[in-house]
Amino acid sequence: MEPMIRLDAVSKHYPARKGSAAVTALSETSLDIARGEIFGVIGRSGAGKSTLIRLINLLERPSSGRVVVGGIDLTGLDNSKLRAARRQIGMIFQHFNLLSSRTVFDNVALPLELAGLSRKDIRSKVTPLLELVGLADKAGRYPAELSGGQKQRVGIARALATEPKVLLCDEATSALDPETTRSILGLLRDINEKLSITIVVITHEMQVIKEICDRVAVIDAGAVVELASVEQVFTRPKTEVTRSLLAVVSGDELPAPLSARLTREPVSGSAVLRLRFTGDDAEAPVIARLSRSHGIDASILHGQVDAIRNASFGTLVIAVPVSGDALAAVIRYLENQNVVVEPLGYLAADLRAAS
Amino acid sequence: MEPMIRLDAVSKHYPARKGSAAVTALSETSLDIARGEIFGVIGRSGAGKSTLIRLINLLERPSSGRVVVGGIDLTGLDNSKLRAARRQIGMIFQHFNLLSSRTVFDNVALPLELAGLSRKDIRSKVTPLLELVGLADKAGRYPAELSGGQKQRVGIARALATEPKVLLCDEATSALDPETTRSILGLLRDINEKLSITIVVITHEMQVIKEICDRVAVIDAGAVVELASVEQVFTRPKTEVTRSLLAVVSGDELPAPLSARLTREPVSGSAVLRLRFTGDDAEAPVIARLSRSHGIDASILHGQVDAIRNASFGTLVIAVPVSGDALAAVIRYLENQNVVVEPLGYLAADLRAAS
Amino acid sequence: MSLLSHLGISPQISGLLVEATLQTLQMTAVAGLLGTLFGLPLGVLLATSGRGELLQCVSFNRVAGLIVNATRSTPFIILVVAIIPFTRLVAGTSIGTAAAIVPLTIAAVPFIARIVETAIREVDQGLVEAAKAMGATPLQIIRKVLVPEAMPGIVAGLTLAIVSLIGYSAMVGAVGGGGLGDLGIRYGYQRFMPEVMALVVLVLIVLVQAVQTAGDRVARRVNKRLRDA
Amino acid sequence: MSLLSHLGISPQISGLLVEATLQTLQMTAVAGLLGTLFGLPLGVLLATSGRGELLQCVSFNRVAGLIVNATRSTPFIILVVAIIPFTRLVAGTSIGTAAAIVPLTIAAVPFIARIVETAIREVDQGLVEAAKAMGATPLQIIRKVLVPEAMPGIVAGLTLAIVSLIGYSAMVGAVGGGGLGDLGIRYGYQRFMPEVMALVVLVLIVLVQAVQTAGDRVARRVNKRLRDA
Amino acid sequence: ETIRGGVTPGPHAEIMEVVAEVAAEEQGLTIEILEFSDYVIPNTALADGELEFNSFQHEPYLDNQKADRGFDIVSVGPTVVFPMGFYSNKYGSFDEVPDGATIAIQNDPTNGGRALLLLQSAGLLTVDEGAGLTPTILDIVDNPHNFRIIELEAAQLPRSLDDVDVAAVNTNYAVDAGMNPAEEAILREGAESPYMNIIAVRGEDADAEWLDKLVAAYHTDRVRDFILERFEGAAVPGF
Ligand SMILES: Nc1ncnc2c1ncn2[C@@H]1O[C@H](COP(=O)(O)OP(=O)(O)OP(=O)(O)O)[C@@H](O)[C@H]1O
Ligand SMILES: Nc1ncnc2c1ncn2[C@@H]1O[C@H](COP(=O)(O)OP(=O)(O)OP(=O)(O)O)[C@@H](O)[C@H]1O
Ligand SMILES: [Mg+2]
Ligand SMILES: [Mg+2]
Repeated sequence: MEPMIRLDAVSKHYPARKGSAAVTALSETSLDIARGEIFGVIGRSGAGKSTLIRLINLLERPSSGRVVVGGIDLTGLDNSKLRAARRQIGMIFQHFNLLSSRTVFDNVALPLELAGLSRKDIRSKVTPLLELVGLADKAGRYPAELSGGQKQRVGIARALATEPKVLLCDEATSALDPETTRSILGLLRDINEKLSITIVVITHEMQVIKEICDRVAVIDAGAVVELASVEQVFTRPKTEVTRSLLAVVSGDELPAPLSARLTREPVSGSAVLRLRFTGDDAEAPVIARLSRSHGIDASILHGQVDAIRNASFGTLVIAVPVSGDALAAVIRYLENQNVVVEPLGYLAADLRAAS
Repeated sequence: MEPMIRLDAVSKHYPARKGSAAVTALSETSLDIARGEIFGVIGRSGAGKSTLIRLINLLERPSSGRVVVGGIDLTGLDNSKLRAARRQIGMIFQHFNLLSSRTVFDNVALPLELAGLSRKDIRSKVTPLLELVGLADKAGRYPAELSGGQKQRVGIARALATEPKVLLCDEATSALDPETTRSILGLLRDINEKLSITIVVITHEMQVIKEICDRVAVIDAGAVVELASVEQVFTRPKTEVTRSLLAVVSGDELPAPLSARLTREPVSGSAVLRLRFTGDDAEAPVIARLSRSHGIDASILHGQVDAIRNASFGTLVIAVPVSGDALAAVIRYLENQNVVVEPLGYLAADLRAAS
Repeated sequence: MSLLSHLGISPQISGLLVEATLQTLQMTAVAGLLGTLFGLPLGVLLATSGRGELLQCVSFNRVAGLIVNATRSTPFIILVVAIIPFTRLVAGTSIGTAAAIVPLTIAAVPFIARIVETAIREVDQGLVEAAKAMGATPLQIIRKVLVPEAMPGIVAGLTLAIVSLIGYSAMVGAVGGGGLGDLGIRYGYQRFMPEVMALVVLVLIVLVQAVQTAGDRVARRVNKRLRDA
Repeated sequence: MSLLSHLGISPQISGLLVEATLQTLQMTAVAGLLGTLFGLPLGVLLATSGRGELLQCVSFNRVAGLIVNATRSTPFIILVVAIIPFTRLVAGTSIGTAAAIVPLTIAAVPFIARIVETAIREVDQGLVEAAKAMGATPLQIIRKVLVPEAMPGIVAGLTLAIVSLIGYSAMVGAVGGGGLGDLGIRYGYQRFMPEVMALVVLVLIVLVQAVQTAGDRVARRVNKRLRDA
Repeated sequence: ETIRGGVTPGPHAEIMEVVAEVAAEEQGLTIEILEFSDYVIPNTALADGELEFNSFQHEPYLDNQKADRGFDIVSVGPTVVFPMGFYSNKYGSFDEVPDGATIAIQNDPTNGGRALLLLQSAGLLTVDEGAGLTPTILDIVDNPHNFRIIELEAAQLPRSLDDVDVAAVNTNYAVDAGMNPAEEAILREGAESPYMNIIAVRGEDADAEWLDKLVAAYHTDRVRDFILERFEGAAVPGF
């Protein structure tokens, strides 16, 4: 099937300026996003994510390359055709871009007005949308009177108002609390499923990617360094950047109090191991079996076990009260169970009194 | 010891307006924040967090109540004294508020210029700060040429430039990727420890609270509904709001694929239990002991085990291939181990082939 | 009127004063209105036709800019004379208050256009981008985004323009336009009657003060950007 | 000059033209500069002394507003006469180009003040808040935040003011100020020498065009808000 | 019957107000007075049919305008003469005025040329004969005393006396400004001035019925008395 969005060797350069070198915000990037897909984009701050998403609706003209949306080469369109194409593409801006002169209601109504709907039709669309994003009571307020998250929700409602075929979200939930984020993500998933809208999601919150994306691209310094299904990227990240971005969500990062207690040198106490599960194996009763087969009490010090779509993945940091050959045997046993094992250090016995 | 920040029955009301009811952004709130503390504020979007933090440096005048910072009642100060007091309070704004007419360097230099430092002193302070936030190469750029996260980092550097005694952070990392967030948090913790700066942190990212805060207040609809140490709030949330905000980080929320597989009715297969550990017990080898004592293979389906300061806490969702009386015995055993057990449902055996 | 006579102002003079006030009001109102009617769109076009702008049309921008500058640089009396045939066409006559409105309007248009241009240029480009992303036509962007968002600036500018018009209208004495400024010049300046001059200036100040106050109020009303609006 | 004589312009006239151009340049430059020097701070004060503003001082705001309005509403020629003693004090005489600069400046100050006021009011309040949070004094906020951020608007406004001054300077013929406008009126218009009029208007257009182009360029230069600056 | 007449502010306007009263009472003729702060528009407006007559200029000026612009306008009767004088706050007579002194004259062609011719008649400078009755400072061919001649607006001249050595002032302005022409002028026009102001109409209206009524109303004792009383010799009736 033809992709909904295709970037074809797209580059974007910003010229040098007195005291500042030139910037290549995006270099020779090619990308296909399928119809009905929810596509995530992650990357460090300044990597080129916003540039990428702004190229899709041609808010940023590429320095070179083609942008094809819905089979139409946008880069080759005249203004009026480009406008028609853009009407099918909704966008939620990183900085909201709400009209200060319009109330919440009228901001959401704007794209509908532009599309020429009647006052009555507009009302019948805007009111439920405001309910949906929890701003029904703010309909008559101006943006200056809203909290950050409320502004963001206005931007979301506005982008959804025209029921676009493609939705571009530039950190659409960064100003929202986790609860509101969940409800907005539910909303996005809903419209994605019901109307098979294609959604591109830039976010810094890996939870968001995990929760709604099908595939994810990792951008670094203006280039796509990794692109695969979310399961794959989350469970088998290929690059250092990705691993670093996912650290929190994958449990790769040890909590400070724990890492402070670890010693490099073997001490009488426990050995600390990091176990990494992916796919179906994640749900195998590894700890239980280890404990029974080796007769040891493995404690879980830290960890995350999670599911993405239909794949599970996780990391557990466990302490096993063995050392030397016994430890080697434990590691061997675990590796045979399809678990990636990484020894992290040792934990002194006196501190482990509770176990 | 006298608190660094004290809010004393502070309220903030916004008047009604045609079509919009009056808003009580904060009602009769009292709060003490100790010297050198990192204090978190969480709450739903629109709860009143920004209002609260803006009251601390009197950017928002309270409708009633007193604001005392460093022993000085700000509400009673004349303008010149208030300015002197504010010079000790740094602020990172939710919407950055960078001067468009100044380069990155000059934006960070602004508070130093205001304090009357020489060009040379300014340079010697700004340059390392820019390095620290990773913007050394953007020193000569204007805000309009920066990405969202870069702007935010300029705001952070600017707030730190004068080495204030109190630092107010209104979603200071919401536009940053997890990696950059970590490094910024490290920076904040550093200055907190070295200079014993008092920091107030508003954030939607519970990871941030977990990582650096000592205490956290939960605000809902303009009132503080919960206030305790982070350990306490994270491990024993008292209100529905808090639980909901913490759902992701506490592992309370089941991943959609998992919850889809659960059935209410007992089926032949496994029972699914949620185990909640808190404090030192979190590290007890509960799963291992359960497996050995009852001879069952408990698999971990989902879960988070984490540490805050010196307390561990966590949630594990496990599947135990037992039912009826055996299940009841398992639950009894776990509860005896100081674990809170919540049966969630059942998982059909065919789907558990992998175990 | 009786107040004036108490001040030693003859009934003739006070009659003239009333008439002149009405003339000034008429000229300013009509020229202000017409000037806005033409100046607003012209200003919008000036702001949006430049290189890289919404309605990019550099040649139009050049020509329009030149015409605006030419009109602005021509001394008023020369303008008045130059457009007499046009004035007659429009007003049926080239003299009197009604006729004076024509050159006043023509002087007001480029002034207002420049002011509107400045205000429009101040609008946050992010908002224009948002509208573009929605597929808005340039006309829609102008009507729904640029003009409403520039409104506080436009209102302040129009206030400036109307006050300037009140000042300008003093020059229409050349074509018998009348009005307060002309009255002040004719009696106060040329006939050396300082009390008339003072009176005229007083009325003018009251007028300008009223316009300014009203303008400030409207500008504040249309400004929704302040947290404590 | 030889070009002019080719056009049938007598050497006397071309001499006058050169002199008038210099006079206009001198008057506009000096009055523009002095007008900015006084108008800029006055405009800043007008914008910041209102209720709830930075330097809140409502009575100053009222009085300053009144004086500005009074000056703006007084017909120029009446202003000229009214301030003759002051002009004489400053310029040593009340007639001639140097003297004409005084009323021109006095007319320019309130105009520029209003323009600056408008531009300052457009500055994002969030930036003022940020500066306040840093403990900036009102003066620092003005110098470091308000004025630099309002710069594009101020520059555009000053351009408008200078062009207006060129127009205004045509009126100083009354006090022998000379300049292009006056030359055009007296020779071109009153003595019916259309070629002088055309020439004067041409020079004026070139002048205004130059001012406008320079102003536009500076305004674009100081505007750092555009993504594609 | 209503006719429209153009005048300039000042004496012409004041006199015409009286004429209008007389015309209404005695001739049944209604005169609508329009004041122009300009010396060109009243003629163009007349030529274009927007006025029936005007009364603001002297004969030499009209002739000059007709030559320049080809108006079909004719003079139909004399009105008043405003003798012009030179005044000084510093010198009692022209003999005392030093070489290189600054002399201010009117900046309008009606009066400026006249002031130059008055200076010429006193033997103080010479203007080009070809310039006729409306010479400008460009027409000065000989200026033995090196006077610096500057041009100001007529009404400004009395106000400039502190800044210049000598100024030409129309007598009406001199009177209004509180000066005494008979005693203070250091140089005055004679009574037999060629600068007689006139009523002017379009050529086609030279025989109009209202014209007789207008002229008759102007040339009444009542108007004459008003002029003499109001202007105290600064305006001399020419009828
Ligand atoms: N100027 C104002 N006029 C009216 N209501 C206002 C004004 N400023 C804030 N509010 C309201 O006060 C409430 C609290 O706002 P505040 O900005 O403190 O929320 P917040 O907790 O920071 O939310 P967020 O997480 O979305 O930033 C909101 O409902 C908001 O709409
Ligand atoms: N107008 C511009 N001129 C110069 N450089 C620019 C301009 N716009 C963007 N850049 C640079 O391009 C790079 C990519 O910017 P972009 O906004 O795409 O980053 P991003 O990945 O969205 O970052 P963030 O997560 O911080 O929003 C950045 O280094 C930025 O500084
Ligand atoms: Mg971005
Ligand atoms: Mg907030």
